[in-house]
Amino acid sequence: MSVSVHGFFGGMPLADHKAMAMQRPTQSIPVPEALYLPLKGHRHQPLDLHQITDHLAVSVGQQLAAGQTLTRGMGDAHPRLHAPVAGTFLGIVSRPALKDMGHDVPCLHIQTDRTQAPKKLPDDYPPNTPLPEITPDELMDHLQRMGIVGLGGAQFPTSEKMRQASGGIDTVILNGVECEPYIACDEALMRHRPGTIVLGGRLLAKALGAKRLIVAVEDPLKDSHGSVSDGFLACIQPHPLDPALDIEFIEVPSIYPQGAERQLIKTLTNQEVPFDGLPKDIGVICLNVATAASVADAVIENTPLTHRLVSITGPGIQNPCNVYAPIGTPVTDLIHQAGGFNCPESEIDLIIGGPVSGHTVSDQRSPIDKGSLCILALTRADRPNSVGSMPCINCGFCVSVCPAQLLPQTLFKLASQGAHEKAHQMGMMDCIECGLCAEVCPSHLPLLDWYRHSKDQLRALDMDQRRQALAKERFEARNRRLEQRQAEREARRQARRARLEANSSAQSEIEAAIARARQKKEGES
Amino acid sequence: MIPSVLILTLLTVSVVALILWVSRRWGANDDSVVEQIDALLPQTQCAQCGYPGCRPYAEAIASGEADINQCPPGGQAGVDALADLLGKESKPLNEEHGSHKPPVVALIDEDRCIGCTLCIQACPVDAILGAQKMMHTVLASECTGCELCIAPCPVDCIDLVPAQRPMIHPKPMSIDIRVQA
Amino acid sequence: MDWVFILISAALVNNFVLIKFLGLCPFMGVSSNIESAIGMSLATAFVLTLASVASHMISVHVLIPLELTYLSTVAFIVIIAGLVQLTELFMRHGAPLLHRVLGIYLPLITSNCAVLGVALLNQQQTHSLIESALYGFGAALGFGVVLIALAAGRERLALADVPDAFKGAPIGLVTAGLMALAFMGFTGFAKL
Amino acid sequence: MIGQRATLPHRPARRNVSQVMGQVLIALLPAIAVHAWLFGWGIFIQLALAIGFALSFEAVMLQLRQRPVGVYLKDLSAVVAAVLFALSIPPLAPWWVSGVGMFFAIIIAKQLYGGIGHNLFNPAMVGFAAVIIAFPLALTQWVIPRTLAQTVPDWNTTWVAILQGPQALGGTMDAISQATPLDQLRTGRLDGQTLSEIGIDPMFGLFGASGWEWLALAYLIGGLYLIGQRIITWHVPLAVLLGTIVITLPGWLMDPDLFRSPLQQLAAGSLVMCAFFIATDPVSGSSTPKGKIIFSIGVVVLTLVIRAWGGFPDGVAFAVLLMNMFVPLIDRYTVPRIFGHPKHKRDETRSVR
Repeated sequence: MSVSVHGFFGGMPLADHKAMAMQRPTQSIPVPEALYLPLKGHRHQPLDLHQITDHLAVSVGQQLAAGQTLTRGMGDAHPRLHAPVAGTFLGIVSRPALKDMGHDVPCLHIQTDRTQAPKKLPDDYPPNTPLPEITPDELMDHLQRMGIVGLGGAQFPTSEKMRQASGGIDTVILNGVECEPYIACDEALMRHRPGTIVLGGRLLAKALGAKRLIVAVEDPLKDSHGSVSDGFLACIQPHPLDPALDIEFIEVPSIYPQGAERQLIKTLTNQEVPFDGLPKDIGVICLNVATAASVADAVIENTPLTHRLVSITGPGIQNPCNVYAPIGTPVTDLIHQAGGFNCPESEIDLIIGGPVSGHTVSDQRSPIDKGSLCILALTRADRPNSVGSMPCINCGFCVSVCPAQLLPQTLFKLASQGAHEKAHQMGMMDCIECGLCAEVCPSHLPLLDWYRHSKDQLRALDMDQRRQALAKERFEARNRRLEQRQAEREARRQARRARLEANSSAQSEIEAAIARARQKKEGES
Repeated sequence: MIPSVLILTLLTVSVVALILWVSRRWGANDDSVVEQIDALLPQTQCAQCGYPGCRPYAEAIASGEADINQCPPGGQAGVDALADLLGKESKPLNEEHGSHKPPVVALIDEDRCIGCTLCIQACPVDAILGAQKMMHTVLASECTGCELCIAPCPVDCIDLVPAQRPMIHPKPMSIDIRVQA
Repeated sequence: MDWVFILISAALVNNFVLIKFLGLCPFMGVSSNIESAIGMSLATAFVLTLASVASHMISVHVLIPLELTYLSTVAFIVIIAGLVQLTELFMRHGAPLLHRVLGIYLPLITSNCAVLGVALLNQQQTHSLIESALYGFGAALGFGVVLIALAAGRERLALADVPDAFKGAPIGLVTAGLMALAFMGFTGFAKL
Repeated sequence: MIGQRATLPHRPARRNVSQVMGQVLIALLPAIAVHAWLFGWGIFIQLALAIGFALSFEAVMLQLRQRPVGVYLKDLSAVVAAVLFALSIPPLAPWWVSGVGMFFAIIIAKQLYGGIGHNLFNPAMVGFAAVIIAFPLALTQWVIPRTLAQTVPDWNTTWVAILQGPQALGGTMDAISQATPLDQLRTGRLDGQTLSEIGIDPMFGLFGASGWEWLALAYLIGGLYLIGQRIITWHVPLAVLLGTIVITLPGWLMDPDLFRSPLQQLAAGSLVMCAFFIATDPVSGSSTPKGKIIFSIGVVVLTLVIRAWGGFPDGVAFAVLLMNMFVPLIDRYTVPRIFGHPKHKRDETRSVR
């Protein structure tokens, strides 16, 4: 049955500048001198060093083959890491984190031998490659072993996502909607390997028992050599691949932030993911197209997730392009590969991610990780030449564009005054950090920065409250234990006094004690 | 003149009688207030406020016996929250009871620990693992940093380590552009 | 039909706080946050309505037949004090936290000029029982609505960039002044 | 530079506050033109006075509050308040009327609350309300519109009236000035005349108020321009205009003698100006979509009540101030449903996900 496209509240079309990165063919970068694989766990449970050292599968100074497993045994939460290229392992070193300015992250340092040829973007599988027979559990374990995580940016382990969602899924959505300007890495992948993406989608759908597989793409993706949709239609239409599975290819209107998971699900299924729930609660699972491609590679070719497509683009880059780079490549090598900056570095603002919701890159030496979509270099000309921010005039432009249907100006007032609890009651945690409110704000207020700060404060507050509740519980349990012991001792003392006064005199007590002692001695001898 | 005095006394007596009857029938109950005060306290059970735990301190505040700024781990934010709850004016933290330090966690120096279990008995939240003459260690996730275990330790092998805090996205510069006078 | 007029006239046209300027001390004191403002308006509504009914009955059945009208102020104060004690007891039983937050402003209702004002005005304008009840309730409604509106406004002002000299009570008084200016729109209602 | 944290968004700046206010001023130009055509030079002098007072008061206060005077003056919000105020007072009102008006509007209603973005009440309306109470007589002496008197006072009578006040003109002032149609209706009602008796007077023209309907039309054009420029959304103006028609139509159909026709309500007073320029003031208006509707309906109802029974001819200013008073309360209880939340009220204590 065809899927009608419903809109979502708010959002705004933005000029997408994608052609800038797509004008050159996808390149692969010569093997950089050193790789630093970041070990940061999911953003809010930072790994501490003890956890890492006892899960290392290699020792310092050991020679590594390409694709060799580096860490193991950390369960679903932290999928394994693999060596992208052959080289020697030089232990754990800390490098500046890419997104969190001023913080460092522990990385596995690999000294690469530069003689080997760089790995190219593998080409597409023919559409009719047979699906290998694999049970859902086998698939999930295999994905965890192959280190597959969400490549859309959140880096959520795919195996854990599938395990949480097992049973109760009827639609799998492959999210090819790259709604943020300048970012074109997914588009390059969709142009080059549509068959692989559909194959990965079918594998996931079969494992999850889904009846429908939807590939969603933005509608304007047309350029000289045919549109993305022709590639997909070519490998879906000719022959029904899978009678049980109904595969559809949908072009959604390109309104930012259409690519956000909740907004895309609302557009395709007209259902809203509950605020305290996951897409699986409404029988949907949404994965990035790059994740689907890496699932197909992992199952068919047995290759771990070691490389990813990154767009190196922006007006400040000499010749912007998409690069198929190994995980852990420092940003300097990527920029060098794209021809460096075309104006003095003091003019450049380097950003990881898109211009609307990206993070400032603190230090060029920091390595990219599995969730880095785009390195963007903006020049002073693109920066708002505003005189700085004016107070909020409550004009309501941001209320009309906010896709989460919040009141950004009220949240801003509360967050900037530090009233994070009240902001939480006004829905601060429902903000999807798309950055549209800051985009349309006539006072140029740094709204997204404030919301990210407030959300982190709320997460820290929540962590503290949970620890406090635990401490209170343990304190009361300890008090109960002490009182109980006190009461028992008291009861024993009472009983002894009662016995002494009530019937026999102290004498019989002593004789009974002597008899007991003699009996014990005979027992031993 | 007489009837006016009579009327007034009659009126006052009847009103007083009504109040006495009502007050005996519906006594005051204060425990829900203690509950809410206790929820605001940081539960470190560190007794720096002069009371053997957070709950007793909450009862003292409810009965008016203790002041709202005697809890150093709660810091000034804690005092403001209590003032906000009770509708009082906020006060600066009373430094006598100790100053507000960033959250800390106890750490036992394993070479010097002699396994005397004195710190285990002293710990209000049972965050120290160990047995007689066995190695002791502190569970970092359970420890509230109340520093009660430092005093009883005969070999003084426990020191305080800053607790692991999650990363917070830095605050953007404030919005009001003040003229540098 | 004139019942509605009494209610509207007491609540809006000659509002006790913004036109007659009665009951200003709790108006400024309790309006710093909304919960205490709502609590205060409920308590005042309870006391006001009952006080106007009780004072009407006392004055019609006791004071006027015995020509003791010179006693009315004292008698009314005794009734109001009693009612305030009752409210305090109910509140300490029902909402102990609200009782603690209102603190001194609850017993202060006794000396609230709006409450005594209603009782005396009822007597002066010789309202019937129903009219005095409506008048009391209207006055309480007017007092409550304006108090809660000011509390919401002041909570928002706490986040505003008010010059330091005007932070807190001064800006609250300026807001109350502008509210009185707005209520001037109701003056001159032809019939009332 | 790299390493130095650039604040988001890394995007070319879209329109800023002064451009938004500039658009509002452009939308007011047709009204100023029609005002000048109807009542002569007075409006230009009033505009100059009001803007002069507004900017000087704002500059003084910004200096006192140690804020960068240049930046805040350029945001034109004081100019918009001054223009709206000048358009709502009689053209020949003496200069101290706009002086007092601007003092209340800029210093008390805006700067004391923290400057742009923080004021609780609409500055222009606070100024107008203060002035109409302080100088009741001066506020009733409007010039006879050109459609009735075929001529408008020339330059020097206007100049003398404004500089030295109406008594300097002596007799000629009564010849050229007259009360507004709304004022006439009110005094007629007080003397017990029915609407049809009052209506015979030529000043009521075709439908409501001769001359004034062109001014209402000019505001309508300006307002549609603003909606076209997406500065304001259509919700508030439509709610105000539709509300007026819906409330007054049944009364008028039932008894044209007692209730005025909706067209007269819109044409005579400044309800159309209020719909597009005053009720849509972003700062003092409600910020939630539902709240905006409640705010507009409230303004319409209160305006009509004050016009029907109140003591002032046109109750728009007081209606807006009264509704401004309740905006923080309205905002608190009309928070829109958040994406993914159930329809009924969110529970306050949900955990952080």
